[in-house]
Amino acid sequence: MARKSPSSNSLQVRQLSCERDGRVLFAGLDFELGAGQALQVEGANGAGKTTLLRTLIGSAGDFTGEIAWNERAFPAALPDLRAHLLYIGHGAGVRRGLTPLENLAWYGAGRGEAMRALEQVDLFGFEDSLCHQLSAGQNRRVALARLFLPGAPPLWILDEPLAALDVAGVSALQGQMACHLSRGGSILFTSHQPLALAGLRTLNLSEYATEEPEPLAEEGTDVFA
Amino acid sequence: MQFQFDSLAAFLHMDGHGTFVWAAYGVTFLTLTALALQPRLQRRRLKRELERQQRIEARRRSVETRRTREAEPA
Amino acid sequence: MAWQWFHRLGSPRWFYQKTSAWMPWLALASLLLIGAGSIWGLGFAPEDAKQGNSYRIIYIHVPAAFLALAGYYIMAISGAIGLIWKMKLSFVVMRAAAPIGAVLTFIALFTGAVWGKPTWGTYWVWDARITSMLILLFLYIGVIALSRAFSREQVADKACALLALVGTVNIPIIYKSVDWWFTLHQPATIKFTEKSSIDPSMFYPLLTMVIGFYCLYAWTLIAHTREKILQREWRTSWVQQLMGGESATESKAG
Amino acid sequence: MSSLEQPVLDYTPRARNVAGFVALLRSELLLALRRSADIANPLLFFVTVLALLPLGVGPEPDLLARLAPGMIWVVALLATLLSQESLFRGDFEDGSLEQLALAPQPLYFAVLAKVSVHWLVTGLPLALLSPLLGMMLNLPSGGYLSLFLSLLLGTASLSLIGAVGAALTVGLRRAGLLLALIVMPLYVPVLIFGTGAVQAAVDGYAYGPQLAILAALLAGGTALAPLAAAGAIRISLDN
Repeated sequence: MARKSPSSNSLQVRQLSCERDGRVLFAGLDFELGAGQALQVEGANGAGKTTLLRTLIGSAGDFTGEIAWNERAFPAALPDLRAHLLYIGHGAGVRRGLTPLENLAWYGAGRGEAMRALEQVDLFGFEDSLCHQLSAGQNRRVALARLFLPGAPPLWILDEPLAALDVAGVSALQGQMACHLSRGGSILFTSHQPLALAGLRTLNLSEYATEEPEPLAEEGTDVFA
Repeated sequence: MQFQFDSLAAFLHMDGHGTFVWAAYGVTFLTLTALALQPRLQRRRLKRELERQQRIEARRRSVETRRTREAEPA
Repeated sequence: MAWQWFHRLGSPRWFYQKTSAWMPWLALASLLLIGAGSIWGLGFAPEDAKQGNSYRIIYIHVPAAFLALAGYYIMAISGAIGLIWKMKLSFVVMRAAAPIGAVLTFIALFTGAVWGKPTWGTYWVWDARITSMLILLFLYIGVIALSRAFSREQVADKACALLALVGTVNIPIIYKSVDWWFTLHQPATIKFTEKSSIDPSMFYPLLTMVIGFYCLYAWTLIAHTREKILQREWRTSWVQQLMGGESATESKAG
Repeated sequence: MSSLEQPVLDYTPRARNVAGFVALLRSELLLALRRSADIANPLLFFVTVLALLPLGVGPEPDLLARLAPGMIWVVALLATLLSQESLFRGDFEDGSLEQLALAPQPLYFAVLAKVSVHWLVTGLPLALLSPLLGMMLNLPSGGYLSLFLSLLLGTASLSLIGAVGAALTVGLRRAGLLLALIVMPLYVPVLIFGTGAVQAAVDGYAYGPQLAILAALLAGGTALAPLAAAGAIRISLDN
């Protein structure tokens, strides 16, 4: 599985502002995520954490400002970013009708790699049972098993990855994240729990929220964004 | 070009087809006027909605000012 | 200059102010044209040799049928502009055009049915034109139902725009297949609104009515769009000013 | 069919679209075969409704013979519509539809794979079962082959058009009725030429042209419908 050297990948965000249902969630957001860096996005519920992540992967439509991947701006750079992206959103992305092994094969993993990955997320013995028989927590761990596959893509964008994990699971995930960073990968994730990762930067989205929902703009929204 | 019917009654009767013709014209113009007046109704509903919004805003702001005033002397 | 105009067209406030001036003239024009056309058609145009006076319904049936179909294309085109250039204003125009088009299709169907009674003795005739018009009504109802189903306006706009585009691609196919189906089961009676060479004395009132209906359509579409703009932009200061100002004048006048 | 060897969301730049499509087709088929209820429901609906027809209109053979082509086709259309809603719903709820939308392979192939499996699981069995229903409704002997062929081609177009409706309403909760409302007008041409083919065969005329038009509708649908459905999926995901 040849892959471009991960060290060169970088995601830059300049003066990003996202709007949802006519309300500006945050504005003037700037940050950069280079190789080997991790960024934790915090903020109150409704501050737009999920909207930020979905905007970065191109699922959410309208934003103002600039997002660049390897110095190429969106939307031209979007396909390239997606080719190097591993995204785990609220929905686990695990198909209920398949077994964990088949799900991981669906994501391009060999049988042996998948078995080892499932072991590390404490799903040993559940490899061949159908996912709709597993609990929601177990299904999320099947999704997280994708992080333990050897050929995982360099850029990880994870929405609340620690939600369904017990203490052992959290430490295993922390270890895997650290290993990914050491190999030059980059991680952007949202979480309420603090995570002990070397060089972890945090970003509080509430600081970028517009103070109080004052009317959008004198001129009205310039819709021709 | 001159008026086709000799009297108003004949005009209404239209040798038997009058009911159909006037029914068609009546319903058409009724629906069209209803369609044309609809924006005016929506405008009135929006104004009531805005006033209700401003009243809620005003009440919320007054509650906040009262709460901050109570907090200060403590 | 054209590009700049197109860009400014995107701002709802600019559209609202610009159209305030046009509205009275457009309303006047449509009232005059429709008034004159119907009086002309009802009273002064000669009656039809075969159908007698019942054919006078043509002066509202044909314009309504024209606009019902044209209205769908107008809705689909404004939806497409919204999807391609992400212009919210054109989405608003699309959402306003849907109910207007549906009402016009209903009028076309109703007047067609009432016209069918004296001509064929039954209200409903499975004629090619009328059947295609019925399917067009279902297409409109589909778009309106979809627009009501979403909680978020932005998603509803895009979904309706896409459905309208899919509908536009299918309309010619539907019309042709219904025509084929009608000729297959051709009853012995004459075709409903055949394009027989209509002589001038009937053509001019019809032309006046068609132009009048187009003006009325434009006026109604702009009026509905303006209302929807106010509903969507109620948070902005220019709308609250406008509404505030209006209630002030009303309270003064009331 | 034990397990999937071929990776579906292959991240290496060399991911070939066709390989992705074949792997997706296989995983969809695997999923569909495991949900056997989804296969049986449309067929049971098809048989029971057509069995009710004589109870409704009376058992006279010549009346049933006149009604048979149209009724079989209308009920087949309703049966496909019935099973259309679940096309994307399962994947939408567990998040794999979003993963498909993010995959390097274009969404067109994912939709095409899903629709082909949906056709294999509902359209094909309906077409295979239709001669049996034809006998039940006293369909004249000339019409059986054209019934089978027209349903074979027609149900594929119905699945494709229905996929657009399913994609538009996947984000909504009770979308069954809305889906029917949206796609019903779009089904009209397929229904007209489908029943036309069977009627022509029954009356002893050549039904080749009708089948040709059905095939043309299918070709147009295969090219355009997945694109519209892919666009609709991206819109619904943003809900």
